Amino acid sequence: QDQGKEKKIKIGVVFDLTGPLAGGGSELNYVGAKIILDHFAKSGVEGYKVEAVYADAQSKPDIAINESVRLLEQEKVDMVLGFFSSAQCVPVAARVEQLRKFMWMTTCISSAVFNEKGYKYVFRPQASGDQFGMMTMDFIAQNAKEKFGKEPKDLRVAIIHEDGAYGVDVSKGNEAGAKKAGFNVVLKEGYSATAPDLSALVTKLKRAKPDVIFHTGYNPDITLLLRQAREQGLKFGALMGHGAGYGVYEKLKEGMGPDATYIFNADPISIWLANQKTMDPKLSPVIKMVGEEFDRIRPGVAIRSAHVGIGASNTYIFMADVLPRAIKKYGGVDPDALRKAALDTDIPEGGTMLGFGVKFYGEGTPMAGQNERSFPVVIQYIDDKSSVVWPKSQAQREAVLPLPKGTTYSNQ
Amino acid sequence: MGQGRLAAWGIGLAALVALPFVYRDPYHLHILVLILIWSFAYTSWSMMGRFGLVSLGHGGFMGIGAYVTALLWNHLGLTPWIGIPISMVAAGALALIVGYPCFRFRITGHYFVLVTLALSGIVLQVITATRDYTGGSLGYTPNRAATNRLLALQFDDKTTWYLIALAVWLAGLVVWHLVDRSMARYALEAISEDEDAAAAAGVNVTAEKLKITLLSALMTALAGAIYCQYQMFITPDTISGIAVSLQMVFAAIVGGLFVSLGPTVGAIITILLAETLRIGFGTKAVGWDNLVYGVLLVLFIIFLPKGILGSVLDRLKPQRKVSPNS
Amino acid sequence: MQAFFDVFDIYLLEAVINGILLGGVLALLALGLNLIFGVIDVTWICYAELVMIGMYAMYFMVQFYGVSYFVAAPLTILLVAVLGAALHYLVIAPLLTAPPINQLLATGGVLFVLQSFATVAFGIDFRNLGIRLPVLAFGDMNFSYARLLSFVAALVGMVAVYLFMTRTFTGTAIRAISQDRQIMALMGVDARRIYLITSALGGALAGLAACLLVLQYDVHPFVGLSFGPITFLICVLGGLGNFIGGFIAAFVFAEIISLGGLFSDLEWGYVLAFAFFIVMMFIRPAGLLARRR
Amino acid sequence: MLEVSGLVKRFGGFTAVNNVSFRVDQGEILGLIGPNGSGKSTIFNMLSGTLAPSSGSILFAGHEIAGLAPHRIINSGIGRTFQIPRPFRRLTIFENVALAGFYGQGRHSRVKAEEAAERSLAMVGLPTDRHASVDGLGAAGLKKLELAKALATAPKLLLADESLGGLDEAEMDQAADMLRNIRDELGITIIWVEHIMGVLMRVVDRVMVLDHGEKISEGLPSAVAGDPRVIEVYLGTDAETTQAAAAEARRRAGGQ
Amino acid sequence: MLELRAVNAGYGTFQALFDVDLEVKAGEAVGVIGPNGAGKTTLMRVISGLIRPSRGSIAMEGVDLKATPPHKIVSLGIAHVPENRRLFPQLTVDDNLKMGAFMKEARGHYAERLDVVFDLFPRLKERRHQMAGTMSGGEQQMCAIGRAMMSNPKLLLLDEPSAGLAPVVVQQVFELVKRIRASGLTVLIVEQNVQQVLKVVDRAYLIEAGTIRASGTSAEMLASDTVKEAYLGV
Ligand SMILES: Nc1ncnc2c1ncn2[C@@H]1O[C@H](COP(=O)(O)OP(=O)(O)OP(=O)(O)O)[C@@H](O)[C@H]1O
Ligand SMILES: Nc1ncnc2c1ncn2[C@@H]1O[C@H](COP(=O)(O)OP(=O)(O)OP(=O)(O)O)[C@@H](O)[C@H]1O
Ligand SMILES: [Mg+2]
Ligand SMILES: [Mg+2]
Repeated sequence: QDQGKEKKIKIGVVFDLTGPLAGGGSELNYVGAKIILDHFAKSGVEGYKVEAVYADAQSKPDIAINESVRLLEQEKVDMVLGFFSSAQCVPVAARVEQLRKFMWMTTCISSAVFNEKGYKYVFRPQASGDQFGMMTMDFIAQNAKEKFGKEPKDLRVAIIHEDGAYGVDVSKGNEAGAKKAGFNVVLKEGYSATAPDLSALVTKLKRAKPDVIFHTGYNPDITLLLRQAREQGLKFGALMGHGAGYGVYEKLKEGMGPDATYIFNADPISIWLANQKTMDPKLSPVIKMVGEEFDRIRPGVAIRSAHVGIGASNTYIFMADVLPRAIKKYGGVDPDALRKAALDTDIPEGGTMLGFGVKFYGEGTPMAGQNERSFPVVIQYIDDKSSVVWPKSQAQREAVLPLPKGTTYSNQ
Repeated sequence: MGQGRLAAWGIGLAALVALPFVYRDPYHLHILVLILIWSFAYTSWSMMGRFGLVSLGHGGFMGIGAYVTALLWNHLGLTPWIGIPISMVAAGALALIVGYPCFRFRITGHYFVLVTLALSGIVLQVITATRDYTGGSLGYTPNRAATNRLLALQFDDKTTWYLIALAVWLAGLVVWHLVDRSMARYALEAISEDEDAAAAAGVNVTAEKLKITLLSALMTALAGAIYCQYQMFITPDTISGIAVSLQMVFAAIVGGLFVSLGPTVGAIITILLAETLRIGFGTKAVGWDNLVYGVLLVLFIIFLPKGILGSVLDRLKPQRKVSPNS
Repeated sequence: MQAFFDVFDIYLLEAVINGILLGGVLALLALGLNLIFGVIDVTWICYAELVMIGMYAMYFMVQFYGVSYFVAAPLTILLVAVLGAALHYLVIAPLLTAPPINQLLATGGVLFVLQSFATVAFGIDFRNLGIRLPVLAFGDMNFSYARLLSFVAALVGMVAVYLFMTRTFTGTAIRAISQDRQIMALMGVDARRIYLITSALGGALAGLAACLLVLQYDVHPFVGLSFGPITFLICVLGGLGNFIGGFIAAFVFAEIISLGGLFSDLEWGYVLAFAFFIVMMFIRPAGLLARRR
Repeated sequence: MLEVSGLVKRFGGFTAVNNVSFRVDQGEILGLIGPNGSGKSTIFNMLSGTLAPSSGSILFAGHEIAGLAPHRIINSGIGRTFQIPRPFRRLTIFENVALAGFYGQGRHSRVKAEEAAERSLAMVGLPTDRHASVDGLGAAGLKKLELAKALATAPKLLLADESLGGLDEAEMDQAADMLRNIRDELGITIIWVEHIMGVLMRVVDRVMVLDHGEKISEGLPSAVAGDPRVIEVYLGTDAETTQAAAAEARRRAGGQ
Repeated sequence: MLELRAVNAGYGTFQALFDVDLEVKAGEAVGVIGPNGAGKTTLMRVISGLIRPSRGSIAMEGVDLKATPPHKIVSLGIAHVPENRRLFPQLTVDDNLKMGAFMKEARGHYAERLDVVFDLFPRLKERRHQMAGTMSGGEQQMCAIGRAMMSNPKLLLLDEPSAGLAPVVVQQVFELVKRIRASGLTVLIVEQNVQQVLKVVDRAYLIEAGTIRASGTSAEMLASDTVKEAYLGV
């Protein structure tokens, strides 16, 4: 009853701060989200105080469920926000929906979260996993002729992925994309991210002789795979990563040294790389602020990971767009107000720090709750810098493709 | 059981049944339901664990209970009311298939521990590898029932679940007591000390061990199925595999293996401890909760080797003659 | 038929040889555990976590303080040896008379402690030594130097430990102590000292494994989970306390994993390996090399 | 009632029992002696099912029991004690014996098992108190417990392995009397392994001698005690005392 | 050589020995007899340091055993053949014997001592690679005595060495005791086999319910009423 006196929105924020996923990028997302939440906590939103309650999901889905339930029912938060791992998003979304509470997913990408579920209170501005997989395939398809000099049906592609929600989802996108492009898929295989040895997989890859490898993984399995690939002399034309482990360049560099150069990665664009000319000018100072805060928290990092930006941008959309509308137009922060405000969202391309726009699929559609305007970009790491190479509209430079002669993995 | 104890049990039970109607905090009820379900699982484990049959394969049985039930429901639309017995039978069959040669060939001690460890490893990997059906490491969700909730054994209401879990837990205790007061207990104690001597007393060692293993596996599978129906989500890592098996052993021993309520106390302590530590440390001191948890665990086992409840009861009871081992 | 012959190509050979090299890694890991678990019958469930701490030690010394690998390695071995001795002194010694399951649990607690200690102290990042050893190439087949090194270390270590255990008085005492602790004093043996020596030795072998593993794997607080269970299975498959058996078992396991993974999904390699373990327990419960029972 | 023929047990390359044949008649006490390691306990282990014979046949009451599981053999009426007592320390004395009474008699009735336990305990002279712990028993007590457990299985044939080892002289005599009583009162046939000749010879009807796994002599106590081969490999200078004990026993038996 | 004064000892709260005085002179063979549970084994354990006396003093050639850690007592020349042999069942006979020579002082003479032991027990030499646990009772007893002999002791403590042995072997054991003491070794022997043991020892103590009830030369003991009483259970 006395809650009514003080106008306040309490947000439960769940990321993995310990366990394997923490290092895989979850913690960076947490930092990004926290920077934005702290920023809004200073000023408040439309007269509402902003209070965030953080919880650590410990890289375990059960803990994520428990913590979400606890935040909602014990801490009485008005909504939950965050979630890195798709394995957590799927069950938590079901739970939250069942409790009729509001959930805003910043990071996890599995399409299984929404697929035909018909959720009403769950929203995700982030691109979904299959979009990642389609994007890289599309990129190669558009460049196959020119760069590899091969017809699509002669281009040998291998799809490998960790077998969690994330990898499986991306690989489905890969598969669909390969089919559409008419590639020759020579290998498709999943593996557990904790496998201590991947040499058998490398041997299979060697036998399959792919031109392009589409890989989805976390770290350290990426480092392990690529190290064993080097040791066993695997050669290929290009390596396409899909976010997660491939989003953390520092780790790639540490594990592979100079071999990290020329790797591709599909991810939401790093907010510091996004084309600011086509972007809403209001966002520039925010990007700058996030960068400065991040540098203060983590001094001396060569490339600010895209993960920070994902956490920050997707939180920003809620705080700057959805929340004010809920308060002003729908009179509060209860789940239904938030839901209506979310459904009203209509941000054009260039309206977010990640470049894409936001509009949610509505009730009755198979992906209800998913942002229909999001897309990832393909970047390439060259000389310790990452540059957008695809789609053309965002491209900052020409892709180096295939791997130049003389590099470790080059099959030229 | 004396009059006084009977009365105490009765009052305790009435209080437990009445609880959710009086106290309605959903999060606390949620934790209580989890404690009850895990208590039952730990009790199931200790059915055989107390006789020196230390199994690290129970994660496998729990996983089978959960996955078979959920798979039957999702793929064939078979109600859990039938699915659960089937899953229990499946777990029981597996227990027999592995148990029979184990006991026949006298696989005991460390060897038994590791065979069962391999068993839970297999179940885990099979669930992961058959990802096209089971969702792999991603986890698996039973489809929500469109119409008949009772048929699907799906309830959104915490009180219902609390009562179901309470009933199952009680059933576990009853089975524990039945075994404890049976002749089979003598046989199993004897077997755990000296199989040859037990056989020379006429005990069919293989059969007795199989029976208790079967019972324990059936109960554990039931625990898995109930857990799945309650959480509506399972992953191989949280319901199956080595980590879960170890968790069972921990809790049962921390609570006290040789007293009926020991595993329950173990569940209460480990779950509450983990929850409190996690919430207490929160995101302020990341990782410290597990550090403290680990240290406490080590201290418990060193200083209360009979488990918490076991040690407390020992202290309360007048000592019967003890002599140091020579 | 064609498919059948497709399988018998140079890659199969490579997989076989890679299996052998993975076997070297596993054998190295199993060596120290076999001493502790197999011989003195003490259960260190946290054995792989000791290796993890050793890997961190290597990482920090080499990467952070710029110590040369060859200086850091002996220091790491020493450090883990001390850790092993401390583990015994603090955790195992009070539990020697308790049922073995309590040792398993107490060291399980230590496993949590070490994991979260690593999380707290070193963070959750994956760390990499950044040493890139050359690769040995024979035509289309390539082999990792790091793995060859582990293989050699495992072989030398196995022979050394075997000789130590069978030829020396201390080695014999180590084998005796698990069978009758009380009367060790009658032999003039200070049981506490033997336990400490053995634990330090087991720790040192874990340290050795850490020095070589760090060349191949990233270090993170959970790296132990990938290896722990398999290491235990290998010790048993080879016959507890049987060092030659353990060595061979490591290779058998590695081959199954490697070849199983080549023909099907990686997980089926593990399923096969575990199933093989169970079946072997029935056929040869006392280990691969046991003659009779 | 027991007919053993061509019994062989090999451990790897070593033959512990080599082609041994013998028979035991209803109500008889057969003494089984022989040097250490001659295979006596091994024969017991095969008769009770603890070990499976390498070859040979064991007919008990007309049925072949060689290689059967131990519990089936025990249920068919053979009870045994172990040379080194193997009590169940986690059970009380009474429970130890009740267990044998229950499972040794085919798991029929708990009440009957407990009665059998009380009877057996009284027979060997152990307290029938239900809460007495095994830890309180000394060497003699443990030997008695072994015997009580075997008796509780209601055997027709009792295999007693060194029931006297570690007892003082007074207790040895008591134990020997006990074995005789068991036979006389309960009609149980007994095979008794023992190294204390002075006592053994007074009780047994017939003696069989093993050496290196082979039977080297069999017959009445006095005859065996005079067998030069037995004297050489087993009795040594004890031969005279043994002879005297056997003679005395015969005299007493004749006098009855 | 060995002197016990007013020794009290027990297990936990249970006291098994009450004010025991006992003396063994160099070169002597001394027997300890008494009924089951009298405390004979406890006495032996106190001497070899397996349990510590709660009161009283024990000295070996003037060295206070109470102040000596158990594993150092062997170095003073005391070798204990425990009751029930207590071999290492999973070690070979050879390794068991090796354990007997573990002390620094004994390691140098390992080969010589091995010859001595194999001379005494040729059977052990035949079985040197067999696991001790699979040997028959008598073989195990030989191995246990052999193991104790490996440390080249001055004083040998034997706890019921004849238990479970075939008559010839019992005779051999007692012969052996004679030979051992003839070679200048001092022996303290606990036995149930009163008749036999009194033939080989010089003196004996009768212990009952933890106290020394009688002592004297073998002849005195054989004639003593107290001894007869003790064994006839009056
Ligand atoms: N499991 C086994 N493995 C190898 N050898 C064995 C095994 N069991 C017994 N033996 C050997 O078989 C022989 C006979 O042993 P057994 O125990 O039957 O002798 P015993 O006549 O009972 O001797 P004792 O009178 O000393 O008890 C011994 O030499 C022993 O070493
Ligand atoms: N480890 C122990 N714990 C408790 N009591 C014990 C222990 N060992 C022996 N006792 C008790 O101490 C007393 C003396 O035992 P001890 O073994 O010294 O007798 P003993 O004279 O050697 O008998 P025996 O002839 O049977 O070997 C007995 O009452 C026995 O029950
Ligand atoms: Mg015998
Ligand atoms: Mg004694």
